[in-house]
Amino acid sequence: MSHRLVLSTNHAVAYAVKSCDVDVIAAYPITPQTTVVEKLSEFVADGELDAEYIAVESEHTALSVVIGASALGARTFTATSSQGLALMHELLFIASTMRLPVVMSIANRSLNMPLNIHCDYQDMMASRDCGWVQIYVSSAQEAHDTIIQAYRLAERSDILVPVAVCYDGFVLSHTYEPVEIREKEEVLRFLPRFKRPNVLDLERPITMGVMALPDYAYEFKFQLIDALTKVPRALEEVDKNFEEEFGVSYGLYEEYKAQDADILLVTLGAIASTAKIAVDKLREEGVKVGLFRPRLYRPIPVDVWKEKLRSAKILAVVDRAISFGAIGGPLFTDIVSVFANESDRPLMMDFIAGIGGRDVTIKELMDIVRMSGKVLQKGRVEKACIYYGVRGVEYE
Amino acid sequence: MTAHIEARKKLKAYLSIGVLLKGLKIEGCMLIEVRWHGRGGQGAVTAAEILASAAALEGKWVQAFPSFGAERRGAPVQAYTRISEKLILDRSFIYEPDIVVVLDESLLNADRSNVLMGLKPNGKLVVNSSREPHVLANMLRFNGDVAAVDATSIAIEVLGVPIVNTAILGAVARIIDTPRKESIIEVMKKKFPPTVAEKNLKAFTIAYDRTIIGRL
Amino acid sequence: MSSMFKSLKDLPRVEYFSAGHRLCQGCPEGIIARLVTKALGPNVIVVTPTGCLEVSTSVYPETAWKVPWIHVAFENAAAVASGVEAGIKALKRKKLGFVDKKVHVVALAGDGGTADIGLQALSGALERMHNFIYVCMDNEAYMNTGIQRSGTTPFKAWTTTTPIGAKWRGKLQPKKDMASIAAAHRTPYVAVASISHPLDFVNKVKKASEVEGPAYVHVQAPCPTGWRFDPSKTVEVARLGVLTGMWILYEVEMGKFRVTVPVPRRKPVRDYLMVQGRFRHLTEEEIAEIQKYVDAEVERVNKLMGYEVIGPVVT
Amino acid sequence: MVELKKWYELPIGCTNIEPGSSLRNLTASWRTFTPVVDKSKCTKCCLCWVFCPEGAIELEEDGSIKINYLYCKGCGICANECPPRAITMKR
Repeated sequence: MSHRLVLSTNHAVAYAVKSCDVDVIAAYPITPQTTVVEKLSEFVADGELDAEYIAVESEHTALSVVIGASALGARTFTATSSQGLALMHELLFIASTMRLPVVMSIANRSLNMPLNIHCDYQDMMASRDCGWVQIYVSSAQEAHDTIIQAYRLAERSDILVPVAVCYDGFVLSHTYEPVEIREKEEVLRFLPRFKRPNVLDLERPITMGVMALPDYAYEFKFQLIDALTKVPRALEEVDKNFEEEFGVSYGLYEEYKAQDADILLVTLGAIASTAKIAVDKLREEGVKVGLFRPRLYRPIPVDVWKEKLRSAKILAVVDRAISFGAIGGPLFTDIVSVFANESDRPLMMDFIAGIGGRDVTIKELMDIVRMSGKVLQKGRVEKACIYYGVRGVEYE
Repeated sequence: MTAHIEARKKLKAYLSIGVLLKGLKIEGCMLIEVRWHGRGGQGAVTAAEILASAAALEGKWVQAFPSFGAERRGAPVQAYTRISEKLILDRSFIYEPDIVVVLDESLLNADRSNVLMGLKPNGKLVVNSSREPHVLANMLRFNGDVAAVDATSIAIEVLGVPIVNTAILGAVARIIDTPRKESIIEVMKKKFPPTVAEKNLKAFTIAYDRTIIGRL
Repeated sequence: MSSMFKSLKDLPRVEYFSAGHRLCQGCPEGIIARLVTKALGPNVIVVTPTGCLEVSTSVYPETAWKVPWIHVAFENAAAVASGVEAGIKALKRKKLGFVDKKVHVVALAGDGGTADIGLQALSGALERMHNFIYVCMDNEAYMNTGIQRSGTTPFKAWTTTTPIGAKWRGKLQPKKDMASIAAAHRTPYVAVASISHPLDFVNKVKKASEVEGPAYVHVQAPCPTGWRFDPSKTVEVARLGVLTGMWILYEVEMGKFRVTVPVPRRKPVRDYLMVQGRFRHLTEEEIAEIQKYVDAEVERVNKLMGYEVIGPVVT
Repeated sequence: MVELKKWYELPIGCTNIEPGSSLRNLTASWRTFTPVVDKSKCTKCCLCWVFCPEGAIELEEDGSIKINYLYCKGCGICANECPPRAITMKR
């Protein structure tokens, strides 16, 4: 029987990891992720979870330990934030190209400097090319369920790609809300164990992590490129199976009043939740606005984004990360790339907001929509990227 | 189709309209927003979470979250609770609370403007203080209901330490309709180990009884 | 211990580390990899960080390894080994794999990956008491990238980043004492070994595999390419290291220090230094200075042992 | 020219599933000097077998040695270390 608890997203993640019966957890404390692994260490200490909990001496080692255990065929978990993720950087690429189905939760936090413990997506966005499946969630329940989906997806024999489940530091990580806990028995029915090919095995002693020269390196990397192209469909299948088992599904994206929208807010994670209220309020005023929240961010489900975003007249992207020196934030530049060869495409604007944990309010989101509306009236984007809310910056 | 899938489908239907429990009516758009002011170590975050959990027991949608800087023990901290009949989508901070709870009276002097900031004119104020509500209201020039209780004395008396969160919850329970006192008690019983729960429940009950409500 | 090798002939004939690898002519790492795997047998998982051994044995489409082997990165061999060890434990307990099998996890790393960039990961793994063996093959510089100084490069040795110039004369600082660092972690078993004493070496590896918890074996790996000597002299140079007292063979078992190969009559350090091109620049004064360091170290070790286990220099 | 494998023909995850496949790489081509054994002098001490970095010296049942010239790189450690000098390096 399932039961419902009021949990922080961090704890909701820990409960999911417990239900997934992971074998090895290695982690290093970093705000705002820490309470995930505190909770997991409690579960292990109390005998509620039969796993090896390795309290390592750095995030670099956390992911290294997890890679070693995963190479053996163990089900593994780690969690981090910010500088910790940056410290893991080289290993992110190694885990994906070694095709290890590691699952990691990331309570997104700004990167130094200035030192800041609060939310933005700079940490994961700086690693967005690392070949991991990257899913951004917008509630504790979704985080809980997505961890379970992540293992099912990562461990599929046609995928074998690590998965990062990302959620806003503090804004989600430390927010308590009702979560329906998926029990281990049900989860394991959804998530059976199977023997993975190419693991460290005494009977079949393989060499892992080879060196490849120019004659083979590209082909090895292409294997990952190919696996990633299969992810969107695979995640849809996983999501469908999840719905059959648990009655809830999330899809590759979420849309809200988007069908007939002229102005489409496009944003990830927690902001997308608040944005629904902004959409409702503006709809009451007669503004034809909607919301599109990508859930699967990497690999980009290109066809889906194209189809869903094309019908709007202007896209108001809200980016919670900066791409220094680029023409806009990461989400914006990704969307631009999706429409690179399309003549029929909406106007696009980027609003960089919520940096360093700056609150993004309903009022501000409404303001962003109104600014986009004015640009739409002009029919021409003069300034694609607005660093929204920076004191001393003039927008118009 | 197995029974559990059937049950899940039903649940999904409820979830889709934002109602958590079967049979619950949607009564308009009730939303209570509470802001807690305390000092690091007094348990403001836990109090915010207990209140939310208690409301969840009554089938409400809830949110409880802290506002962390890099605060340490003793530094002023804030926490927030939202209680609603509908799924709570707003993930921004609370700027216009219905209820403000002050866990440490000294914050009124040190941080008065912060404490009262945005509090709705018909809102309610709960203060850990040995002063009369009308004295506090006068001092703060606040026109709404004020609930006062000397939670520090109660905490020291019952728990032996000035951790006032469970005591102040007694005062909150007096001034708020949702959640009910019984729900708060149930959550506290589950949350703490038995001996700890017993003491905290005692502090809660004493505070509930001693709370005085008044206004200007 | 009864399971020790009495003679080198007791070592298995089977090779777990195949010929056809691309290590330099006369490379001691080939000897070390063969001996370590022979000492431990087939139930072993080898972790190797980035370095000479890794790039010379795993270039696709060929591998020299006949036992399960993994390379992840440069600085994390001990961390990956920790994960492998933890994974084995968990899978065994849950009956998902390795049931009823004693599996040895061994990290085979160079000095850069151990004493410099990998020190943090190693320290963590030793402190957490993972049940694994860490073998550091100390060739005293970054040989894979072309002979750059490392923390274990000895005093006054030439490398490409400690050149002989008007102001510098090789490395300005003494060698980092990795074995003592490992021992300071209260590691149950720490040993210093040499390929010139193969029976002593394989028995140290064997002992390392039998302790509960981590074991650290530091083995000298004279590099013909980087130390500038003829490839046929690899073992000879190693032996001179032992015979001059530059490389004292000992073990620290549960904190108890013991020299395993006594040297009753010591050769002067000059005999060790002068066969290597990396020390060719040394003046008589500098050799005397190094001799003084070694004498002091010998005195320290003899004090620890309580008797003269390493004798005086006899020319 | 050997035909190189296509991406889908490679083992998944940067692995090599052919243990000991380095045996395909005949390192004899690295050799300048060749070790030659004088069996009459060999005392079957097996040190050359122990010290060969290539594993190119095989130990026979009776303890005598056989050099596998397909892999010997000609480093000369065996000749240098052989106590009775039973191995000599020849051009």
